[in-house]
Amino acid sequence: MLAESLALSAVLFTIGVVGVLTRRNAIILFMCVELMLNAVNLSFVALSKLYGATGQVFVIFVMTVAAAEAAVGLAIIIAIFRHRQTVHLDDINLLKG
Amino acid sequence: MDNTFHPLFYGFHFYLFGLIAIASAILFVTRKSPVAAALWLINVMFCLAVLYVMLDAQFIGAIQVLVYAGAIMVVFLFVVMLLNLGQPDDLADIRGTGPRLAAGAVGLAILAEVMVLARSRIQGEYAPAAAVELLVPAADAVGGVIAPVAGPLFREHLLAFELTSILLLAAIVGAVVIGKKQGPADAR
Amino acid sequence: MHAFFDGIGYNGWILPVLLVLPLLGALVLVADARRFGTDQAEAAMARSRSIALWICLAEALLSLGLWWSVDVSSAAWQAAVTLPWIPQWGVRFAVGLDGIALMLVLLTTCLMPLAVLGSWTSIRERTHSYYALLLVLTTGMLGVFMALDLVLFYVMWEVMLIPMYLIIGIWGGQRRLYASLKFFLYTMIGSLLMLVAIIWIGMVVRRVTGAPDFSYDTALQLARLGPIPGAFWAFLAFALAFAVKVPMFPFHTWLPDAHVEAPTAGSVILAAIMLKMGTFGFVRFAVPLFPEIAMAPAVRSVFLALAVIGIVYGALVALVQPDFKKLVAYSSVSHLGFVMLGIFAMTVEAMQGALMVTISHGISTGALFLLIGMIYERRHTRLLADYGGLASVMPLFAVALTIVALSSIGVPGTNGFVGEFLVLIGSFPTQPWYAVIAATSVIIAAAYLLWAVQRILYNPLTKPENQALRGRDLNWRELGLLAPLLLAIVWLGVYPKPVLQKTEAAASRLVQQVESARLSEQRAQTGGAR
Amino acid sequence: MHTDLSASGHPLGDTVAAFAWLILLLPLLGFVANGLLSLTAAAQPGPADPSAGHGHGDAHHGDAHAHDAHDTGHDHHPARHPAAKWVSLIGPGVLAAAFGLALATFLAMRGAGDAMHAPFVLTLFDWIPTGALQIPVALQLDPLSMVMVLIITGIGTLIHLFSVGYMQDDPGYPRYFAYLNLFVFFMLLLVLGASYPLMFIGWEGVGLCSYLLIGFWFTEEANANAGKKAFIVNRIGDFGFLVAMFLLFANLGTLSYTGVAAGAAGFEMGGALVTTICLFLFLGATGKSAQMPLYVWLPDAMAGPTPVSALIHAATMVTAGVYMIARSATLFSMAPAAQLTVAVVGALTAVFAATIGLKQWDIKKVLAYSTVSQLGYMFVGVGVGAYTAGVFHLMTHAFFKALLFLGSGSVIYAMHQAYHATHAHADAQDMRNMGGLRRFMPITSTLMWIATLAIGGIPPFSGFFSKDEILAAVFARTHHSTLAEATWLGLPGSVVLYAVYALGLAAALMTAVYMTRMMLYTFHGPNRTGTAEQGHLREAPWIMTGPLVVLGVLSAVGGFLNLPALVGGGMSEILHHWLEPVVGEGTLRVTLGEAAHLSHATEYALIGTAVAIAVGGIALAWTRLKPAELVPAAESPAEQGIERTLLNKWYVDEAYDRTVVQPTLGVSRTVLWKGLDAGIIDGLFVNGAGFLARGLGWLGSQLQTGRIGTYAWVLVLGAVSVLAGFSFR
Repeated sequence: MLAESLALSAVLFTIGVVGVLTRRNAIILFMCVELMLNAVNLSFVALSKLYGATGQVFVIFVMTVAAAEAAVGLAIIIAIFRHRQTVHLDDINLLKG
Repeated sequence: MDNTFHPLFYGFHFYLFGLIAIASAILFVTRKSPVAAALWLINVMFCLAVLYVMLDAQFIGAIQVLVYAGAIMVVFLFVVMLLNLGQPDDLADIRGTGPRLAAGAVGLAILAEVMVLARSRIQGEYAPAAAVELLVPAADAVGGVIAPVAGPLFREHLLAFELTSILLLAAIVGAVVIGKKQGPADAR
Repeated sequence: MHAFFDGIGYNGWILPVLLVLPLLGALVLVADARRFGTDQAEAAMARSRSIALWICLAEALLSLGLWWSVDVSSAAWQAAVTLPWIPQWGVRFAVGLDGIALMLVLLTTCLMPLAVLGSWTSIRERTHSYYALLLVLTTGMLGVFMALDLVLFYVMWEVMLIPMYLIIGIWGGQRRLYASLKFFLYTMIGSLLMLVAIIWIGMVVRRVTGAPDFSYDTALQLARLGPIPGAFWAFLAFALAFAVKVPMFPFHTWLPDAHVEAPTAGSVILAAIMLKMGTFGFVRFAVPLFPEIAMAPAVRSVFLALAVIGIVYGALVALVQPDFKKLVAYSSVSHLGFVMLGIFAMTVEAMQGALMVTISHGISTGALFLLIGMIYERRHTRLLADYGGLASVMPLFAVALTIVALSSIGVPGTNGFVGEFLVLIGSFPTQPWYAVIAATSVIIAAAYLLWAVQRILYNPLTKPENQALRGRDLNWRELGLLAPLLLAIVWLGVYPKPVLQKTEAAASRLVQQVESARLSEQRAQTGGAR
Repeated sequence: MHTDLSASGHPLGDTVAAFAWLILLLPLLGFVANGLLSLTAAAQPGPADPSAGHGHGDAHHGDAHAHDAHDTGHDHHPARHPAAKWVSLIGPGVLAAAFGLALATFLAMRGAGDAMHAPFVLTLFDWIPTGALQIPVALQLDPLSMVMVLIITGIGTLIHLFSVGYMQDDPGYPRYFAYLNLFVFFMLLLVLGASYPLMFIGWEGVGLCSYLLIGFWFTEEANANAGKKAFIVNRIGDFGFLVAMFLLFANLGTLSYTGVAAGAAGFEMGGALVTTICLFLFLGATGKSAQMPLYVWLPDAMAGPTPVSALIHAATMVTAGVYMIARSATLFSMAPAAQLTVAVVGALTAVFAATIGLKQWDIKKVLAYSTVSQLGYMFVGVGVGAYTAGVFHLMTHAFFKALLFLGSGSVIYAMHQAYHATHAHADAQDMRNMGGLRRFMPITSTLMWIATLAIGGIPPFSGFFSKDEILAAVFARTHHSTLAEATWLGLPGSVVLYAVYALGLAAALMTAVYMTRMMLYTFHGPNRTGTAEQGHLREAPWIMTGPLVVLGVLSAVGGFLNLPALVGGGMSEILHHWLEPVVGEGTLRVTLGEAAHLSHATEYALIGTAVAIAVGGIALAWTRLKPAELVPAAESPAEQGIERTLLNKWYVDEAYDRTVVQPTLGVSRTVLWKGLDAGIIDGLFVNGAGFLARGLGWLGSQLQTGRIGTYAWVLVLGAVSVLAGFSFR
């Protein structure tokens, strides 16, 4: 099942990428990133059958980081929304110096 | 557990949930409403949890449901509700045809590359003999399903574990600070 | 004398003390600024400058002992001190002297009090920071001359760069930001390449001996093994870093700007000491570490040609400068060209001449900048056209300027002549054409300096601002600070033997080393051709 | 002073000659003393903080600053310098003492007799000892340097005394004597030094003093320019001297006279190397001794005080080139082509300068061009290997030219005093303003006539003998000498020498003419100074006329020091025998090992020609020039045609300015500085690099849209390409 898992992981990851590229809503963008993280997690888990449980440990770390990222990212989105009344990326170019 | 193992049954469910995951993912990226998108994503995660379990990572499967589907996605939904973004936007959320086609092409390219890489690296290094071993469950009876994960996590990776906890703490503090409503004096 | 210095273990502690003392002085200045505040500018100025002066005087007095305690004929490093620093990387805090470094260290320590005195009344703002930077700069410069470890050398090289950047950038003139940035970037590009080369040497040493080692002696032994692939690029990196600092044509354009914008002491230190780091770098590192490459006909002729172009070009451009400081800056390009000619001519006489020019340029150009600073303080202009007839109202100034200008022209009997003469006569046997072309600059040098002197001191005294200088001749402080320089000008011109003796052994050792490497390389090549 | 009597084996070592360094030290001490007097009295250190407030010193200084200029005729004389008395004592005093010591040394040397075939070298201390180069500070006493020392200190003393009268009212009086003493020190070092580098110290040192003294009244821009010009033109010559020293050191490994003389024999006779060395040495000599093409500084140098012109620009410094060639006799005699060059350049200069001298109105300018011309004569002498004749003419010239200059100084002084008394502003040096001064200044007039007859070549005055000896030597060399056998620019040497002889005669004719013209216009005919001023014209004080008298005697009888064998009998050729140890070898080599020989008939014919030409020149001038027709300078019409060209010195200065000075300045300014330095290196490369970095930064900043969408695209595309790189490997 390893090959199938990895293939599935790749497909999900690609869908996530396409989502990131096509969507403009910041929140959905975040969710696409989460999807990509999940795809990677899947390949970790699949490969952990081959290499031992370290892959699963990594999945835990990835989840933690994802949680942190979601918390901070959503906070930022809320802050921006308060300021600009929008979460559309095309309207947000704060990063431009 | 050899006797309870039915390859056909196993394979069927593996493919089933895999296909559901893909379908849900596609639906997720194409929904205009953030709420619908979030719900489809949760569906993907449940499917993945099933697959984790089928790959003998029961613990991961459990926290996938608890942490990802249960906690993180709820936060997303919560924010969507909070900002009152439930309905599809007047402004088309999805980009025009050009970017969409381009994104599709890029996606296909990535897919192809990942496939090529996976094929050349992983299958190249492991002979079919090793693939048979794949089907042997990793968890042994004594340690249960958690011990193989907990062992390395709290031994070799203890420092990293503690660091992630600090990272979480920092993220919480950061989220609070950023999300705090600014007083009129602080407002730019 | 020897017994006394041995008795107090002088050689064992003097170099680290010389390095640390100015840093302590800088800390004292910082503490003083905290303790008393700097709100009252006059009081702060008085306090800070006297602290700096005492530190510099102590430094100079302490260092004078080196004149007797250092045995210049010995092939071993003198007053050497080695302390572990970063043992894993083979980096040591290693300092020591030979005859050449000795003279440069003494030049530095003896000029610093004069630099402080030269800033006495001209620096009025943020004096604590200014003098603290000056002291840090001292450490950096001394460190460069003393370092026997490549990494330490690099660190000191950078330590010296930053205070000077700040001194120009904060206390400079109108276009100080442009000038300081130009100075910084120019030097930085060179020195980063040098860092790469230093690391490369360390890696090669590790490949040969198994352990990384950045000590100078090891690198020198490496050089004896013959050329290594890649050494050409390392030489080029070193040479570029030093050529910028010298500065050799065409890397010289930072110098006029830096000189014009720097405050007096900055110009003095820049001209008198910092430029010498470049030539010292060639003598200590670029040439002896890569003798076959530096002396390869193609490389050598490029450097000789650049040196000679610099000599003539600097002189010609100096001829038409309307700004006195710029004129002196271009004359420095010309003088330093002599040093480079002397180094690459690679005879004992020329090498000795190069060192002599190094020292005497430090003295006479330092004095010139001090003199410019003195009239600038009175008239607030450096344009030659604004002066005229000053000899009738400021006779003491006139005497000093005339003597210093003559020394810079290289009139026999002053220090300037001895060096230039040695360089030319020493390089003539091996490089006759370069020497002859370089010798034409004696004509141009006379022209630009005498013309400048004429426009300042002579001609009718018509401008009311200049007439108002009556009764404002040099004061006792200024006379006191010029006196040692003027004495040195005459002393080195009439009796340079003590200095020449100090550097003779080191110079001839260097020439021998390089020549033997060059000859063996030549033999190898002709043998290979057969 | 640390004296290492390394030559103690020499018989002079036990005599007063061991203290020869005192001859040098005395003027140096004089310089120090006078310099300190000058500074202590004139200078007051300024306020402690120079940038604060203005000075307060105006009260002390009074009007002392108001234009020191002597010749411009200002209405008030500044007060005499407070230290003037001391200066009057020290300045000439040290020179007189040095002269006394020199005389004693001279006597000791005469006593040493044949031992003087080897020079007495007195090593004082090491100067530049490094590597193969060992230059000690050593003095060389031999007949040649002794002659020079006697001339320098002797005539120097006389001129110092004259200066006391001439300069003591000048506010810069101590400074003047400081410079003058320093000059004498360097001049003595030049002739006493035992090696070329030491000669070079003196060489440059005298140039420096000349610079300082020409620009003595520095508030006039013209004076300061003249000083600067002198120094720079001299430096061109010094360049040649330096290169010659490099060549000597590179080939012989030594620079001492004894070493070079020993090594010179090893050179190939007439070879390229020795010729090159000699030509470079001669380039040095043309600078210092004002020969073509570097003579232009000397006429301008007349901007200095007149005693300076007498001492430096007539009697001593400008003859250094002649001394140098005589000193290098062994070298030059190996290089006939170089010798012919020297002779030709000397002859051309003699004629060229004489033509200009014909038409000058400034009395000092006439003398200046006369000096250039006479120096040309000396070079003809040393050029053809008649070193004794050259040095002899150097000596007699020192006598009569010093006399002429001091006499002109006396005249100028009188004129100046007269104009000063009547507050007039006319040129005190223009001969058109003089005339008939014989009546007011009989002593000066008589003495200057003696000098004129001497320079004109009328027997038995000194100039006749020396000039005749040079011309006779040129004539003698046309046969049976290395010079005659050599070729010069494709011409046979004998042809060249005949041409040189002819030029020499032409110059002699013109010399007689312009000198007579000068005397006529100055001392004869009606007075044109002005009726009011006539009452104030009078002879200068004795401190000035006294030295004139001494010089007059020397000019009259100086020729007896080297009478030709033809007339001298037992007293003949004293100088020739005296200089024999130094230059004898060189002369013999030129004359192919035999003493130069002319038949008595030829010699009489030569003498007759020379005298006829001199008398003819004087007669020509006396009859054709009409001093009575002259009008004062202010009323004179401008010259036309050739006269104007001569007055403007053939426009050589202008030509140099256009072809050398302005192009150098222009190229330096527009091409090198503004073009290469500020334009290409700084503009294109340095600032260009800055601009490039800024441009790249701007391009980069354009990528930074601030839109996450764009970044995501860039990121993904980057990932795609990296992965592509991995997968297609």
